[in-house]
Amino acid sequence: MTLFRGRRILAGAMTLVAAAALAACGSKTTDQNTSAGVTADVSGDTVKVGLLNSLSGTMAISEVTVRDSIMLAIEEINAAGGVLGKKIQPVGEDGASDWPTFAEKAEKLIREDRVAAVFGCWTSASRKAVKPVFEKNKALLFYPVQYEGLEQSPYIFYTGATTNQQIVPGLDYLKAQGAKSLYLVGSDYVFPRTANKIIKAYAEANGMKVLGEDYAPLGSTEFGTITNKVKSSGADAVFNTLNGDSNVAFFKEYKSAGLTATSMPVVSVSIAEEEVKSIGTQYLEGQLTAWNYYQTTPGAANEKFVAAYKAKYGADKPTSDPMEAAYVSVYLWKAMVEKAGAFDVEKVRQASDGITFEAPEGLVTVDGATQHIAKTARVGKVGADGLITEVWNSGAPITPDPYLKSYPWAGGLS
Amino acid sequence: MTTVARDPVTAADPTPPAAKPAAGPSRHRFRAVAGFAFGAALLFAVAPLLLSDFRLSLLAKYLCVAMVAIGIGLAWGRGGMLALGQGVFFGLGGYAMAMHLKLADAGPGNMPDFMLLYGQLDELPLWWRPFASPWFALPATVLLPMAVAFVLGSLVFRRRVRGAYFAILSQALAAAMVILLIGQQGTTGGTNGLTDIQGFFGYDLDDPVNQRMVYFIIAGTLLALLALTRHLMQSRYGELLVAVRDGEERVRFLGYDPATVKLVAYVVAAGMAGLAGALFVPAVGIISPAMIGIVPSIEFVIGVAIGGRATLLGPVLGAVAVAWARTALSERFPGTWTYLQGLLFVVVVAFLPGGLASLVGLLRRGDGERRPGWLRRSRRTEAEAS
Amino acid sequence: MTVLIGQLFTGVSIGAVLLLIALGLALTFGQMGVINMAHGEFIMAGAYTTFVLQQVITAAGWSLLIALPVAFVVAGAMGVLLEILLIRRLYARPLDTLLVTWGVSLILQQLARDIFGSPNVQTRAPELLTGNIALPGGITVANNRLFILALAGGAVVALTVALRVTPLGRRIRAVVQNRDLAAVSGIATARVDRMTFFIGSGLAGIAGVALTLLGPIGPTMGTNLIIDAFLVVVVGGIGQLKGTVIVAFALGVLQASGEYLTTLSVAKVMVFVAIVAFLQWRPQGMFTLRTRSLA
Amino acid sequence: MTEQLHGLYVRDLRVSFDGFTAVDGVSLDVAPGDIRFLIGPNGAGKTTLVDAVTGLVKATGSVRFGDRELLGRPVHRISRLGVGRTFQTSTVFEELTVLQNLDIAAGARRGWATLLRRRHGVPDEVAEALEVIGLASRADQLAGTLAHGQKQWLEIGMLLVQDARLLLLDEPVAGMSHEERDATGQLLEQVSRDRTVVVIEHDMDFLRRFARTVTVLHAGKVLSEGTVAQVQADPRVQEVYLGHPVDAGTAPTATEA
Repeated sequence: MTLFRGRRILAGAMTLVAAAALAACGSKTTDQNTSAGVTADVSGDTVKVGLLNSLSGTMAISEVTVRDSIMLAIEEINAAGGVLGKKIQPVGEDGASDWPTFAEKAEKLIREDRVAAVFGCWTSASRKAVKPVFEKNKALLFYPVQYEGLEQSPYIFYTGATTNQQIVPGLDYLKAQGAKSLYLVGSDYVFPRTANKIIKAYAEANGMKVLGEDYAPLGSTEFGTITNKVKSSGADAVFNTLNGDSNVAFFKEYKSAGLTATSMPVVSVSIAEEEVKSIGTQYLEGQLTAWNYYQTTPGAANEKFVAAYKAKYGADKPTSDPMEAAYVSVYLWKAMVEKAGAFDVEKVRQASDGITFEAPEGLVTVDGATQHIAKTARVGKVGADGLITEVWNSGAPITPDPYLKSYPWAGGLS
Repeated sequence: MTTVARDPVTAADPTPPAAKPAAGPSRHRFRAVAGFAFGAALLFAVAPLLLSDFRLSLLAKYLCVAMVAIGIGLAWGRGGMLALGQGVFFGLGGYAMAMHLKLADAGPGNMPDFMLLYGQLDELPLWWRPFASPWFALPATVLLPMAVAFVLGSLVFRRRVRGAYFAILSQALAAAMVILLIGQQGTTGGTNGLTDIQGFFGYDLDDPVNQRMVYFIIAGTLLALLALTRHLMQSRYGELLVAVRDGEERVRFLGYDPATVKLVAYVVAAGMAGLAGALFVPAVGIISPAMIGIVPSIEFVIGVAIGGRATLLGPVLGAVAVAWARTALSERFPGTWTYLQGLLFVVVVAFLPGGLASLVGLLRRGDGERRPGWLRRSRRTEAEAS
Repeated sequence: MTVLIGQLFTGVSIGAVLLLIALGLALTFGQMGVINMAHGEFIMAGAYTTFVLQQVITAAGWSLLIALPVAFVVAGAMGVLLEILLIRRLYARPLDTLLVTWGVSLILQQLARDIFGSPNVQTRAPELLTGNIALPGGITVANNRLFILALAGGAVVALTVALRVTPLGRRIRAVVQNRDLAAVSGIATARVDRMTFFIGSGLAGIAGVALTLLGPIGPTMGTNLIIDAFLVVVVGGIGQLKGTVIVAFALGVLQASGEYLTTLSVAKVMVFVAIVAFLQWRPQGMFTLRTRSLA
Repeated sequence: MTEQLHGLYVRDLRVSFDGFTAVDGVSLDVAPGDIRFLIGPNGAGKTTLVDAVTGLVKATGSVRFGDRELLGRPVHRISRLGVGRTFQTSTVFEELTVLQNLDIAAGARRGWATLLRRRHGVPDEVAEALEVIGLASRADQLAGTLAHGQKQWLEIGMLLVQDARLLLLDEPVAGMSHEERDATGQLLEQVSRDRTVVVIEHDMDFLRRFARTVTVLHAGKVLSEGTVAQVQADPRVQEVYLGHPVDAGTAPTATEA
């Protein structure tokens, strides 16, 4: 009797499910326009933009600084009259270092707040998580961090470097310095693994040897074995794609093993000024980094940016490449909107090609075809004061090539 | 409401409670049916009418977490097994579903986009192939987690690894699983997980109407799981499970094998977590290692503890409330949310081990014969369980 | 061969780190049955103590040496506070202790973020400890690893001596073996519990100081360590230190050799499988105190 | 009851923990239907003996119940052979009702099909046991809310429905009032009609009234065995108890408190 009752409840629930599913099927074909994207709300005298960064969790360390520099750009633009006569009203969200949360918050910014554009994300994983959300809603994301390439979404503008603007120039530099063999060390996630594939293809085409390749789980702080392997390999240089905390442990171990910037230099692509501060110059002095911007990059635009940043957030706060790229992204969006004469996403996209901006890193140009930007590559050396000084640059902005189509050796990669 | 009989000590006086089984069950049954009807009305009529598409999809996500919570309530609240690695089963279910949907998106004979990008594989790895068939993938979302739970559970319960040891081992399992998934980027998507899922058995997930359909499926499944769990809790097995929780050795002396009793609850809880993971994928469009590790696994437990671990509805309401509070609060006060989450855990678990449900229980005490074990957990028995 | 010996040393030094972070747990979990998930945050407190001291005492060597006792007291005091406020009420509910202390660890992490900021902070190591000793045959032994090995060894010896020789140690052991009997024999068990917790948590503080030589100092540094540390104690067995010592080094060498042959990811999974298998064989860990009490 | 009565036959039983021998070569026979009391000073090995019989600790030697060897079987198998026990501290399931406690005890042989269903009404053997232990009116009360004596009776009731043919009771009347002791004693007498009962007890008044035979253990060995009168007259027993002033109050020769 009782069991029967239980079954009836269960059966009832199942019927409901089936009914609901059927109801949904019925309306499946009728509704097409609902998925056609959400128009931004620009009716008032302000325009909302979304800021989507991790303010809590493991990624907060890096992403908070990006949030700060986006806010700086918005304040500057508002002080100068806003965009198309409207003040920018930032709506901040916390991605909490959790990828599904990023997707959820992106959806909220687009659908509930009806923002005109979103600035943010840091890790590839968070970008991959929100990408379908932006594409589905036909909304814009400005992504400010160097990344592994192999992506070109019509609804994302990539203002950080792609691989041919950071990794390839870094390799060019090493080759010019006479490095014949490399050891690859990286965190176990998308960027390092993809970067290392490119590096291996490059090395093969340029007569360099890759003597080893090791990955540490994200957040890992145990580098005894990897350092042993690196040391015994006798490579000319190490290409380091480790992320975050792991860098601290790696460089401490590296120095303890008696390896130095002169005996075996390390080129890092995830260590900017902020990270130098937390690792310590004791361990980093003389090591190399590859970026597009350093706090020390010369030029009036940068002097103004650094001064404004320090005035707002404190004299001890360094500026770094992702912060600069985030700062620039807001200005680029402003220029696109003004050229288009509207906040409409499709019009903004169409207007984007050829937009230029005198950025702290130098002149940058939006490439409408890839929605990446042309930027100058720079290799720098960590000094005793914790700042990075440029030792080489590419001379001119490099056209973005996220799929490395113009590099014959990269044929098998994408 | 009268509070006369609140103190359990008074219940030991010579006048026995007169409640005879005759009156109790039918009233309970009526209440249960009414409750389910009310829940169904709330989930199927009220929520879709009141909430925007976006909020409804959030609710769908919360309900998935609630499904995991039901299982934890069963295993932990009723069975005393603090399952701190439920993320593993959630992930197994989620990945099984996402693998199928990715393959369906790619079309027959094609490989998912990320494999081409990151894996540089020439053909689909062998272990992916069966997931192309829904007849394999769908049962796998539930059976795979259950099988893993069965293997781990029969290993550890038989050797009487329990209490804290079990909790720590299940955490370590979660950590190991994350490392394994991330390490196999070419075939699992690494830290990115499986993203950008477009279709759900032929329905375009970008279409809000279909999102609504997914919500209805999730709500219906939740109700079904509640019915199943209610039945389990009230069956003889449910009574036995409580007995094992409170006195494993004693049950052994009665001639039962407690390992089997625990194993069943653990495996059922794993199946529920797997189902939740599988439904989470079409609702949110992503499954990644971030949903699996130690922290999310503990966060599954928080709602259960706050709602009331040994009750049927407590875990569900607790999980939904906590998930909602996180969304609402972390939007404005990210740091504050961390403090609040920590404080909630500390205050509820330390000072209100029955969860918020025990407050309701205090008000309602004294009406009916079948009192769930809300009110106080016996101290001796938990010490014994360690 | 050189590599092999180098790896062996790496394994031993991983073991020393594990031992240092697990030693405090061996006391609080092993001897008292308290699962303190905030143990990792006590380690963090030790590391931040070093950082703060370095702002005052700029000589890296001195600040490190002074940090050891100070961190011991700071972390120990935090432990006692936790014991008095919460854990005391939960001795009969070990699983609830786990959840409560996890809540505490969340709060402590956020507190660290609010006080010191989200980014990692840096400390300077004394130059002596950033170098290495070259042995014949091209083997180098890092000084900081040697220091940690010595520190771990010292802590084990000190703890063993303290437990065996001092009156407090005898009381601690009496309480572990038979709490009721100890209580009726006139031992103030509550005070002994508090002292045990002080020492166990203080050891976490010392581990924190040592970790500044190896890795990052940030709000979440403790969470990465805590599970490994618990596994060491679980496998080592409850109530005895020698199990913890042996297992810490065994897991260190296992992980190092696994990592050398495969990758760190695979090595970590291997260690987990080994632990489950081991617990099949000896569910109570390597060594346990056998008592007559009801199982 | 149609089932046959069995006796308990222990031969040369030894239990040691890390070098300490708790039970040192005990041999004893308990006749079918007997009420045997085990007494002895603290640490004599009484509880350990019961632990060994029920499979809780490893032991050497031989323990037979009827013609079945018990040593070497896991706890729940021994239980299914009809050996039931209680503990010094009561171990009823406090979060379950009296009825549920008894129902669980009665159900060790149930299949999953039965387990996964709800219980309807009261099984016959449970109803019978409820009457025997006098808790019929409290069937739906949570066991945790019972008085101390009632919990002990519930435990005995659980052994009855479990269909234990050998009852091993560890200090069943500790902490009971006089009336409760009498009731317990009568319960034991009723139960022993078709079961064999072994009781560990310190209460000498209770022993004199209800014991049929007595075994005195000392330092892991059998010191004396026989009827109450025989044991009381045994000079070795008097010596042991007088040599242990702590236990003097419980010595058979001492006057009741």
